[in-house]
This record gives sequence, C-alpha cells and structure tokens, in this order.
Amino acid sequence: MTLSLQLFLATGGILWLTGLYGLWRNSDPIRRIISLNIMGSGVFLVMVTLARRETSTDPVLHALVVTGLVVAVSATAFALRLAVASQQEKR
Amino acid sequence: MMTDIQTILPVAIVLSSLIPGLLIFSLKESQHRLRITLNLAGVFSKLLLVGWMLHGVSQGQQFSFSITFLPGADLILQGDALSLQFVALSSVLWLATTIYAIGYLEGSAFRSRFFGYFSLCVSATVGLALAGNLVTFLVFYELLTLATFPLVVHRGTDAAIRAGKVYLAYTVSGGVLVLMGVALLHALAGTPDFIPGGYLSPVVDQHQAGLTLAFVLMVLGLGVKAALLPVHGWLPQAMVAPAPVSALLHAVAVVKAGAFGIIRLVYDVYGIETLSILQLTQGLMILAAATIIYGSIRALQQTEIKKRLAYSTVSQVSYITLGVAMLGPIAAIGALVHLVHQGLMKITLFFCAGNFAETLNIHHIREMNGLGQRMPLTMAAFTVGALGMIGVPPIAGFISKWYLGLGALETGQPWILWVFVGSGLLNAAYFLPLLYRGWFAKPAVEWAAHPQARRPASVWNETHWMLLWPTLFTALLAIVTGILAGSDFSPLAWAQLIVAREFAP
Amino acid sequence: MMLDWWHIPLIPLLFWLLMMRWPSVSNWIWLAPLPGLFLLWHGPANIELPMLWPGAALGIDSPVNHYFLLLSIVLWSIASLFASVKQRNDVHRLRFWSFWLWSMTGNLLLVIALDPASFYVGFTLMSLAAYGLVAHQPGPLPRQAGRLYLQLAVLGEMLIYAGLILRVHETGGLLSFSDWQQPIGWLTAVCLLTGFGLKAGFWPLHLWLPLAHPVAPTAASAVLSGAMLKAGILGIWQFIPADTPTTVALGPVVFFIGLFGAFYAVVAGLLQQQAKTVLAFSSVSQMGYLLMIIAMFWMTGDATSSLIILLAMYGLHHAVAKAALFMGAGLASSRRLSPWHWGLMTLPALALAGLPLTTGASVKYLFKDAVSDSMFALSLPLLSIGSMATALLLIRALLLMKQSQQNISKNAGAPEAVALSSWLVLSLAPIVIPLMVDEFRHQLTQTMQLQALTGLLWPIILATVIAAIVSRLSLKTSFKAKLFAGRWLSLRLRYCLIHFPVPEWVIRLKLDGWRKVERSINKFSSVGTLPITIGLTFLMMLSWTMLF
Amino acid sequence: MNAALVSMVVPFFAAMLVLMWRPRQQSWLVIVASIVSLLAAVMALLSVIDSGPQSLNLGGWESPLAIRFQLMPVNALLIVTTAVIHLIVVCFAASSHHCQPIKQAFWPLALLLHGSLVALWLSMDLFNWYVTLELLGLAAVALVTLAGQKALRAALDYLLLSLFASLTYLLGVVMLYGQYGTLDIALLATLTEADRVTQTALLLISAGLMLKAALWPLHLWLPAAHSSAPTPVSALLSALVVKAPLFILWLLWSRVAPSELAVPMGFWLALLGGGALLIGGWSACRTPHLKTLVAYSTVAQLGYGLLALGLLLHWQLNDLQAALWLFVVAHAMAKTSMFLAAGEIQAATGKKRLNSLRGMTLTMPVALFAFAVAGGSLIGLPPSGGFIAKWLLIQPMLIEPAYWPWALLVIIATLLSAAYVFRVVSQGFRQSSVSATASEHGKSAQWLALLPAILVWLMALFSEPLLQLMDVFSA
Repeated sequence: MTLSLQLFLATGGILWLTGLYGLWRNSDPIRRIISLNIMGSGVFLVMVTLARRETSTDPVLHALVVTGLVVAVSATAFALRLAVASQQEKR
Repeated sequence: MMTDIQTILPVAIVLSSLIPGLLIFSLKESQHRLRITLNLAGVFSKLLLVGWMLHGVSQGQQFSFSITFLPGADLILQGDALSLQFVALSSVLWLATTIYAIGYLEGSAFRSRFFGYFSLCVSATVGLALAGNLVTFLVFYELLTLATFPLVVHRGTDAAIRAGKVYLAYTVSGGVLVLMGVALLHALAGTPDFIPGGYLSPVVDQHQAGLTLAFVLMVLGLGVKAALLPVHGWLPQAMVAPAPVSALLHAVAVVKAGAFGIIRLVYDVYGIETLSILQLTQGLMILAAATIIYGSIRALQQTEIKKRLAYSTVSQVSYITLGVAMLGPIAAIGALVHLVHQGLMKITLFFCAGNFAETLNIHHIREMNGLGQRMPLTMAAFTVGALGMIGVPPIAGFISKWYLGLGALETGQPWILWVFVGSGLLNAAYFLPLLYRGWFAKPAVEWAAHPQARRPASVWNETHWMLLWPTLFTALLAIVTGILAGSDFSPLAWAQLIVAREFAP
Repeated sequence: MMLDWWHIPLIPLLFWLLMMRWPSVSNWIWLAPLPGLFLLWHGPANIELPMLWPGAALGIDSPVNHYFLLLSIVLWSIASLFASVKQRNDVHRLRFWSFWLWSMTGNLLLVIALDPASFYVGFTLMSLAAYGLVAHQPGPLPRQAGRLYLQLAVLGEMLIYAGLILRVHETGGLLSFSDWQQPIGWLTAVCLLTGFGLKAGFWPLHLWLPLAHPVAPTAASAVLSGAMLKAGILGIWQFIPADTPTTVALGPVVFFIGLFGAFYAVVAGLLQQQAKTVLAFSSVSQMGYLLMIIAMFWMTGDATSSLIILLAMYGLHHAVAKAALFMGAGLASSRRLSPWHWGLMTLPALALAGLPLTTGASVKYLFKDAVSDSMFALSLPLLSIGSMATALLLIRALLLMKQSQQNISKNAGAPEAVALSSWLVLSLAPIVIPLMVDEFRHQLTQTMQLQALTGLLWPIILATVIAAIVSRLSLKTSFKAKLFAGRWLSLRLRYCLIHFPVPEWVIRLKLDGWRKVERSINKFSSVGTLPITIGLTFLMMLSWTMLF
Repeated sequence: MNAALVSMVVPFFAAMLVLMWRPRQQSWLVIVASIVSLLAAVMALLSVIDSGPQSLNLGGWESPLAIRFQLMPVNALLIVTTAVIHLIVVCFAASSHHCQPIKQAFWPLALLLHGSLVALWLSMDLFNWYVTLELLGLAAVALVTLAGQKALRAALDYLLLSLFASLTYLLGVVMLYGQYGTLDIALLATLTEADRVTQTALLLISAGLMLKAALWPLHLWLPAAHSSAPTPVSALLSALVVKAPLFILWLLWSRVAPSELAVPMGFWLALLGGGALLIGGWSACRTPHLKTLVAYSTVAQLGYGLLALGLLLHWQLNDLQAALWLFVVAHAMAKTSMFLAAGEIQAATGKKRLNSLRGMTLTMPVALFAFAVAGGSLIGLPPSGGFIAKWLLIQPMLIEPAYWPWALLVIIATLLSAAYVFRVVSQGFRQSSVSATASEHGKSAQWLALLPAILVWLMALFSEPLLQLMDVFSA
C-alpha cells in the first residue's frame, strides 16, 4: 500500500470522525443531515481508496459505492423532508 | 380400556373445573342460571372423578398422563396417595365454597369474571396436586398465582388493588425462587418423576452446595405461599378479598399449595436420607416453629375478625411444615392430616366471618357481642372451627396435634412439643374472647331493634341458606373427621396409607 | 335395646338435640345421666371403639371409677333437677342447658374412659363447657371469674396435652390405662399433676375456685365442686402410675402440698364474707386431703390397697356433702328457710367435719388408718386439728348463709318443692350412703366405739366453742384483695398478651428523593437523545478497543 | 428455498401493486398477500426441516462475488414469525377503526418492511445486510411518521441515528472487506484472524447494529419512536424490526469473529444485556404512560437476547442459541399482542396515561386479557414461550456455582417485568368511577390482539419440535 493511498484512507477516516463530531455537536436538523453526509463521504472515500489497492481496480467496491450513494441520497432526501416537517411543526 | 382411563382420569380431573371456568368467562352477567349450572356440573363431575380415582388408588392402581414439554422434563399428571389427599380436600371444599360464593355474590357485579377465575384457581390447585414432577408442579404453581390475583383484587377498591399488589409482589417473587430452585435441581439431577424417598441421593456427594442452595430457594419460594415467617406478609393483606376467596385461599388453594410443595420437596424430591445428610431441616423446623408462635401473637393483636383469622392461618399452616421438617413417620402423619384438618376448620371460620359481614355487616371483633343470639348456627360453626384450631378434642385439630406432638418426641425434638403447647395457649387466647363475645356478651344493640338484623322467624333463616349450609357442612366435617378418625375413610387413615408408602423401607 | 358404655355420653347429647328442637325438654334433663346407673348395676364388658380417636375404649375397671361414675350420675341428675327449677325464668336458659349438657357429656365420658385419649376428650369437653356455667350470669364478676377459669383451664388442657403426649411416648405408644404402669418421667409427672391439679383445685392451683363458685348458678357450683373437681383427681390417679421411682420421690412433696393446702384454705376461707366463697375454700381444703391420699398411694402402689377404696369413698363423700351445701347456700340466698331446713343444712356440714354415723366419720377413720400405716404417721395429730378447722370453716359458712337471709324480702316464699326435694336427697345422702355401700358399712361399726367417737367429736365441739367466742368479734379484713391475686394475674396476662411487642416487617420503598433525579435524567435524555447516544457509541467503541 | 423467495417477493410485489394500482379493496389485497407469504414461509420451514440448510447464489455468480441467500432453520423460523406477525398486524389494521386514517400509506410501507425483513433474514452477506437495513430503517421511520405531527421529532431522531448507525456499520464492513476481500459470511468465517483491524471493524459493526437494535445503553430513541408510532406500527417495530440487527450481530460474532475476540466481547455484551434488563425494566416500572411502558419493556426484553448472545459467546455454548431465538420469537409474539392491546385501549380511551385503564376488565376485557397473557410470557411464567426460553437460558447458568450471579440477574429481571406487567393489569381491575359497559365496538381488533398472546403460550406445547429445530441447526 502506498503512502498516498494511506493518506486517502486517513482522510476518509478524518472525514468520518468530522461528521461524527458534527452530528454530536449540532442540534439543528439540517446541520445534522449534512454531518451525516460528511460521514458518508468519508466511508465512500475509504471504499474507493481500497478499490485502488491492487493493480486492477476492484469493481465490487465501486459497485458498493454506487449502491451506497443511492441509499445515501434517498435517505438524505427523506431526512430533509422530515426535518422540514418537524421545523414546521415547531412554528 | 382400563389403561385409557388411567391416563385420562388425571387430565379429566383438572379439566372438570377448567372447562366450566373458561365457558363461564364467555357468559354475560345476566346468564346466572347457566353459570350456576356450569359451576355445579363442574363441581359434581370433579367429585365423581376424584371418588373414582380414590377408589382406584386405594386398590393400588396407577394413574398417569404425560406430554413432552422441556428437554428432560415432561408435563406429568399422576394420581398417587399424597396427591389425592390434597385433590380430595380441594374438591370437597370447592363444593362448599362454590355454593357459598353463589350465595355470597348474589346480585353483585363481575360474577362471570369471578367464577371464571374461581374455577381456574381450583384447576390450578388440582393440577398442582396431581403434578408428577417438579416442572409440572412449577407450571401449576405459577398458574395458581395468576388465577388468584383477579380474585384478590376482585372488589377493585384502592385497598383491594394495594393488597393485590402486595400479594403479587410476594407470590411472584416466591415463584421466581421456586423456578430457580427447580431449574437448579434440573441442572444438577434432571427432573424425574416424584418418587417416595426422593431421587437426589445419587448426586448428593457431588453437589452438596447446589442441593443446599436449591433447597433454600425452594423453601423460601414455597414458603411465600405457605406463609412462613419472613415472607408471610401478603396473607393478612389479602384479607380484603371477598369471603369465599379468603376461605379458598386460606384453606385450600394458596397456602396449601405452598405447604403441599414443601411436603413433595421433602419426601419425594430430596428424600429423608438426603436431607439428613445435608442437615437442612433443622433450619426449616426452627423457622416453622417461629412462624407458629409469631403468627399466634400477631393474631392476638388484631382487631378485625378476618385479620385475626389470617394470622391464625400463618400460624396453623406452619404446623404442616413443622411436621414435615421433623422427618419422622408419625410427624408426617400429623402434617398430612393437618393439611386436611386445617382446611376444614379454617374454611369454616372464614365462612362464618363472611356470614357475619354479609348478614349484619360485622367486621370487627368488638361488634361480635351477642351474635350467638342472632346467628346461633353460624356462631356454633365458628365455635367448632375455633376450638378445633386450639386443638380441643374431639374436633379434627386435636388429631393433628396428637400425631405432631408424638412425632416431635419420636424424632427426638421434645422442644417442638412445647411449641405446640405455647401455640395452643395463644390460639385459645385469641379465639376464646371471640366466643365469649358471641355467646355471653350483651349485644350493643338489641337484635330485635336492629332494622336489618331483626331475628328471623326460624333459626335456619338466620342468613341466606347458601351461606349457612356450606358453613355447617364444613363444621360438621371438622367434627366428624375428628371423632371418626379411626375409621377407614378418614383423612387420618389416608395419611397413614401415604406414610406407609413414603416410609416403606 | 341393650345399653352399652358408649351410650352414656351420647344420651346427654341426644337430650341436647331434642332440647334445641323442643326447649321444654330441659325439664327432663335430670334423666340424662340415669341410664349410667343401670350400667353400673349391670356391668357389661368394657368395649373398644377403633372407629374413634386413637385407642378409644370405654368401661369401668376399678372401684375408683366405679364410685366416681356413681357420684357423677347422682350429682348431675340431682343438680339438673335443681337447676330445672332455678333456671326456669332465665332468658339464656337454652345456653345454660347446652353448656350443662356438654359438660355432663364430658364428665360422664371421662369417668368411663379406659384410655387417655378418651379421658382427655371428655375432660376437655367438660372443662371448656363448664366455662359457660361459670360465666353464665351477667355482670363483671362472672366475666372475670370466667376469664380466670378459662385461662387456667386452657393452661391445664395444654399441660395435660403435653403430659399425655410425653406419656404415650414413654410407654411406647400404648394407649390403655392398664398398660401404663411403666416408670414416668419427671417432666411428664409434673405436667400431668399441674394440668389436672388446675382442675382439681388444690393449693396452690386453686386460684379460680373461690372466684368461680360464688358467681356460678347454684346447681353449677354443686356439680363443679362435686363432680368436676373429682375429675381432676381421677385424672391424676389414672394418668400417673404409682410405685415408680418418680412418684415415690414425688410422694412426700405432694403429701405436704396437700397437707399445707388443707390448712391454708381454711385460714383463707375464714376471712371470706360470702358463703359460697367459704364453701369454695372448703373444697380447696378437701382437695388437699384427696391429694394426700394419692400421694400415699403413689408410695405404696398396691393395687389392692385400701387407699383405692379410700379415694373412691372420699370422693363420693365430699361430692354429695359439698353439693348439698352449695345447693343449700343457693336456697338460703334466695328463699326464706325454716328452722328444719337449717337443721338439714348442718347435716352435710357436720358430715364433712366427720360426724359419727355419716360418711365423714368413715372416711376420716379410713384416712387415719392409712396415714398411721405410712411414713407420715407423725402428722396424725394434725388430722384431728384439720377436722376442727373444717368444722370451723363450715360453721362460718353456715353463719354467712344465715346472714344472707336478712337481705331477702319477706315475700320471697319458701323453696320450690322440686328444688327442695332434690336438695333433701343430697343432704340426707351422708347418712344414707353408709347404709347402702358395703365399704362404708364396714367402717360404720368401727367408728361407733367410744374412743373413736370421742376422737371424731372433740374437733367439732371445740370448733363450735371457738366459733361462739369469735363470732362476737367481727372479722373485717383487707385480705380479700390479696387472696384474689388470681383476678389481678389474669387481667395482667391479658394485657401483656395484647401489648406484646412483635415487629411487623413491611418493606417500603422511599422513592421521593429519587423521583427528582429521575425526572431530570428523563428530561435530559429525551431532549438530548442524539448527542447522548452518539457520545455513548463513541465511548463504547473507544473503551472496548482499550479493554480488549 | 424457492418458497422462501416467494415469501420475500410477494410483499414487495404487493407493495408495488398497492402503490401503483390503488385498488378499492386494498386491505383484502394486503391480507391475501400476507397469507400467501405466510404459506410460503411455512413451506420453506418445512423444507428446511426435511432437507436441511439450502443456499442460493443470486444471478448465478460464483461464490466470492455472488449475493448469497441462505435458508437455515433459524431464519426459516424467523421468516415464519415475521409472516405470522405481519398477517396479524395487517388484519388488526384492517379491522380496527382507529387505524382508518393511516391506511393509505400504511399498506405499502408495511409490505415493504415485511419484504425487506425477509430479505435480511435470508441474506448471508455484509453489504446486502447494509442495504436491507437501510430499507428497513427508511420504511420504519416512514411508518412512524404516519402518526402525524407529534411523532415527527421522534421519527427524525430515529432516522438520523439509524443513518449514523448505518454509516458506522458500513465503515466496519469496508474495513473487513479491505482486510479479507470478501463480504460473504461463510467465507469470512474461514479467513478471520484476531488482529487489530478485524477487531476495530467488528466493534464498528457491532456499535452500529446495537444502535439500530436499541440495545442498552443505545436505546434512548426507542421509547419515543415506538410509543408515538401508530399502534400497528409500534407492534411491527418492537416485534420485528429491532430483532434484525440482533440476528446480524449473532451471525457476526458467533461465525465470523475469532473466539479470541468473541469470548471477551461476550462478557461485555452479557453485561450490557444485564443493564438493559435492569434499567429498561426499571424505566418501564416508572413511566406513567401505557405505550411508553410497553416500549421500555422492549428495551428490557432485548436485554435477554443480548444476555443470551453474550453468554453464548463468552462460554462458547451453542446450546444457548436456542434460548436466544426462542426469546426473540416469544418476545415478538408477546410484544405484538401487548402493543396491539395497549394501542387499542389507548385509542378507545383517548388517553395515554396508565390510570385511564380503570375498569377495563369490564369495558375492554379481551384487550386487557391479551395484555396480561402476553405479559405472562414476558415475565416467563410457565408454560409459555417466554418460560421455555428463560429455562434454556438459566440451565447453563446453574450448573457451575461460579455462574450463579448471572441467575440472580435473571431473577431481578423477572421480578421487574412482573412488576410492570401487573402494574398495568391491576389498573384494569380498579373500579371505574364512570359506570361503563362493555362495548361491542372493536371486538375483532381486541381478539386479534389476543391471538399472538395465545400463540406464544401454545409455543410451550410445541417446544419439543422447536427445540429439535434448533438442535438440527447446531449439529
């Protein structure tokens, strides 16, 4: 594993932890959703990096990332809708 | 053909109260005629079946039914001499209590619910008596807790609910301890059928600690229902229940279930040999003796009739435990026969207390003055019950005390004799004042002047006949079992049969 | 229909049942014990009743229970007749007769019992039912007397129960008096002696007696004193075997208890203000003599001994005489009596003091014989003094009866015929019985010798002289309260029992302080669900990574 | 295997149908679909009993790449349970008039939930589980929101935590994949070693799963979400959804994790299970609201599962998995009954508080009875399913004196559960100040609430075949 790959992995980890911290510290729903997305990006970065580990790119991980993205997007959309609804309720 | 009946009969005995009970649940309040019919059909069919089985067992037949349940522990219903002692007692007293309850609850609400649970309670009791191994016993033991709770809280008042909670707190805790004990014994030795002499002697060397712990757990757990000393607290509280329930709870179902469990545990699970190796019964004996004295003293300090009776139960049921713990054949006869005798006498007393409360709204001892003029028959029944409790011959209680006392000497525990003497004195101290008030004291109000309590035309109409007759019936039984103790059909003879089988070399 | 032993206790019960249906049956209750006379005459074989409680057997096997049965039948029958007049206008007469009949049943049963269990059954029935007689009349005094009576009766019951069980165990489970000749343990003997003693009422177990007799209806006093006290004596005689190490050792002690009691009761009785109380103390004194007889019997243990006869005779003698006196006292306190009534009244009193030609003289003579044969010969002079003391006490009783006549209104009238005649029968009995009973007849001739006559008469004469002197001085005493320590004890006992401190364990959860904390935790966790959960997740992972 | 696939596909298909077609008799369609699914599930179970575990590689790919479905006795049993409970809940929703307003959205979501659950039970693949978990989570949150405004906050918390848990899980999965290059459980089981990466990955996965399963102390979202959801939804969530992560956790630790890691982890899991039992039970005893009580009871009861799982790992005792899965099944049945009964009562009285139960033995006897009977199984009273599970759990604890403290934990937990169950039941026996009479209205819904409670007691009668099923599996 090369140094750059390790850097990428570390970045992914840091992104994940950043998201975690954001989720922990923020109380606004929108910010929390964004934090979650940051966490997700971290994981996806790790996945994509791992796919580059061997000489030939690992297609499985790419497929997984794509699936993950789909899930993430739809979940985010749902979360945003909920967040808005609950904000409305507060008003 | 014969083998079929021998399999079916135990189940049929349980079902004969269970099925009417379940049917009664579905009835509407207004269908009281159908309800009474169902109830009585159940009662009489049970009596018939029990009579059949009694005959069979005395002829040496085996009755057993089993289905698979847990690994290594089937559900087994079987009729042996010991179980029949209890089954016969509960069936006969169920008859009395059912009639009594019909009269007692006439016109009140929730009767379907009441009689439904009432029948369930009896089914659980009978099942418990017929249980052929510890796991089956446990099943019915817990069901009994469930079935009696609605009866305790039947009135639905705050006091009733509080009492129900106390009752549950105790009995469920006790149930858990019994569960743990049963599970522990299962883990150590499996769960074979009850056999005279116990089945634990092969493992006693390996598992001293385990068997000791299991015994302590079981005795504490069973002790809750048998109202042994530190865990008796529910019983006086449960007094808020309607009189037939108290009667059933105290004389047959709950406290006896505990005592019966201890009998089974000592004779058919551990066995005398194992227990004397483990040296566990000394503690049980002291506990039971302490309970006898403690219950009596507490009874003395109560001012409500039912509370006094309740503490008297605490004291009297421990006679059974004490007799069992002595581990001698004569003491065992005393314990087994007291199981029946205490039932007869205590149910009479509770019926009487119910009659007083129901007819004249009398709950306190100080209100009993002059009751003998207004309700002579009930008062006479009360007298029989109370004297029997003291151990006055020739009422049934004397026979128990005779054998228990002899048993104490036979097993080299003369101090226990003095416990019985002390208890007898205390019993007299808390029962005789009631009799004095009833027969001799001047009534606070002239009965004739009392609008609701005006003396009826005939003695036999002093209260509703459905309240009076069961009371007289059980009182009479208490006398007859005492006077005719030597006859072949007395509980004493049956107890001797059991002991002959249990203590056979 | 052949009468058998087991019918005897059943007949009173039958009467009871009939009476519950037809109250007028109570006039015929005096018939209830009489069938027993037929059995005494006829003497059928003893029977065993295996259907009943363990070991049940009925019958008669010695002169003691033969004569005790006789005295019980006579007393109960005559007293019933007496009571049927006296209780006629009682509101609670059904209750009275019920207890009466139950008591009678018990008494008859215990006399014919040949096994301890049956004896105990009868004894208990009698003791407890007698409470209904003691406490029959309304008012605080009967209630207190009844309470004390009952407390001691129950205590006695329990001691007898303990003794009974101990004894059955000692004899290896044998259940017949005839098999009970094995040595007896100390504890057993003391239990039984005390248990029965509480009923027999000798000193110091007499506490209830002076309280109970004055308040009970007259007829009840008569049977209490005449028949029921004897049941206690019979119990001691039946249950405790003679000539065993224990009884031989106990003998002297018991003898002196009896002796002391015989005198003590006289002194105590002389200080009383009520005729029936004085009579009660006289009973206590007489029981002392019976106890002495038993003690002597214990030390010889001879089954053919004249002591057995003496015991039977003494019982019979005291029973009829004392019952007659009680009935007389009852009559004296409610009706005007004529001089010939008073003459009749002195007869049983003199008999008790040992007047020649009466039963008293015979038993006294027998008694002296027995004592002079035994190791207690030294106390022989005391017996004559005892006779004098008895005479003194009875004179006091008669004087008090006479006094009570003053309180009766002029128009009270003469005694009812039935009551009078029943009393008459009993009063004459001390003279009649010696003629009819062989054992007495035999003694009668001996007592008529001059030396014996003077020996019997001087105590009576001396007593009369003393009484004449002393009656000038009025004996006002404050002893009364002390003598009735029993009443105080019984009240004290009741108080102690009711206020006995016993803890009741109640578990109470105190959650009030906790509730506040709980509420704040709940609020915090519902608002901060997300941060808390995420923080915890992180911490958990971190700590696990460290821990592994 | 095919039957199991049918059981999975039918709900998905029916969901599509309901969404697209919007037939007038939606409820009948849903019920029929549920029945078909149930029948298929039963057939699958029978086929497992007959011919043992079966597996299927989707799309014909070979082992490392393929998405593999596997049918084992345990998950066959879970599929059947899922189908039974789903059918009952659906029937309840159809018959209870209190569920009228939510039906339109309820049918497709419930079917989706059902389908994804079955897919999850069948999957043997870490990533597939991720996808099904996400589906399950989204459907669950969407169902919670059906309760309207008051449930939105709880639903949002639930959603965010669920997403967070998924990402934690996913990170762990990715680490495992990075280490071993496969996602298949059976393959991983042969490869794993007790190194740092594996350990971290497993911990990440476990944390995510525990959050989703609301295992103590990560349970805070559950009472709010489950108690504010509509009645049939609460039942589905409590009975089924929280069990799915537990299933994965079990497979992961008992198959994939090397025993060097599993043994200490088992101890911690068991401790957490104990914490759940005690604190969940305590909270249930204290809460003033009926549905919250039931929700806390779920938290407590999951503790039994966790305890069984933990001890199974810690002592390496395969016998305990019978206890674990019987707990899960018994709890699923009992909890369905409790939630349906509680929900029906709450809807009838319109009040959340426990003291609104006064006089319920007269007005809604069947519902109260259902609650009590189901409660009996939760307490572990014999002869119920809960009892059998508890019996199997305590047996190994009692053999060695050193294990006895664990039994003490079970005792306390039992007492706590009895306390909260009877807290409710005794309220029902209290006299009502209002003289109410039994309402015929909603009778069928009440009886439907009773049905699973009866089923869980009947489990005891069929304990022998059930245990045999478990034995077949462990052999």
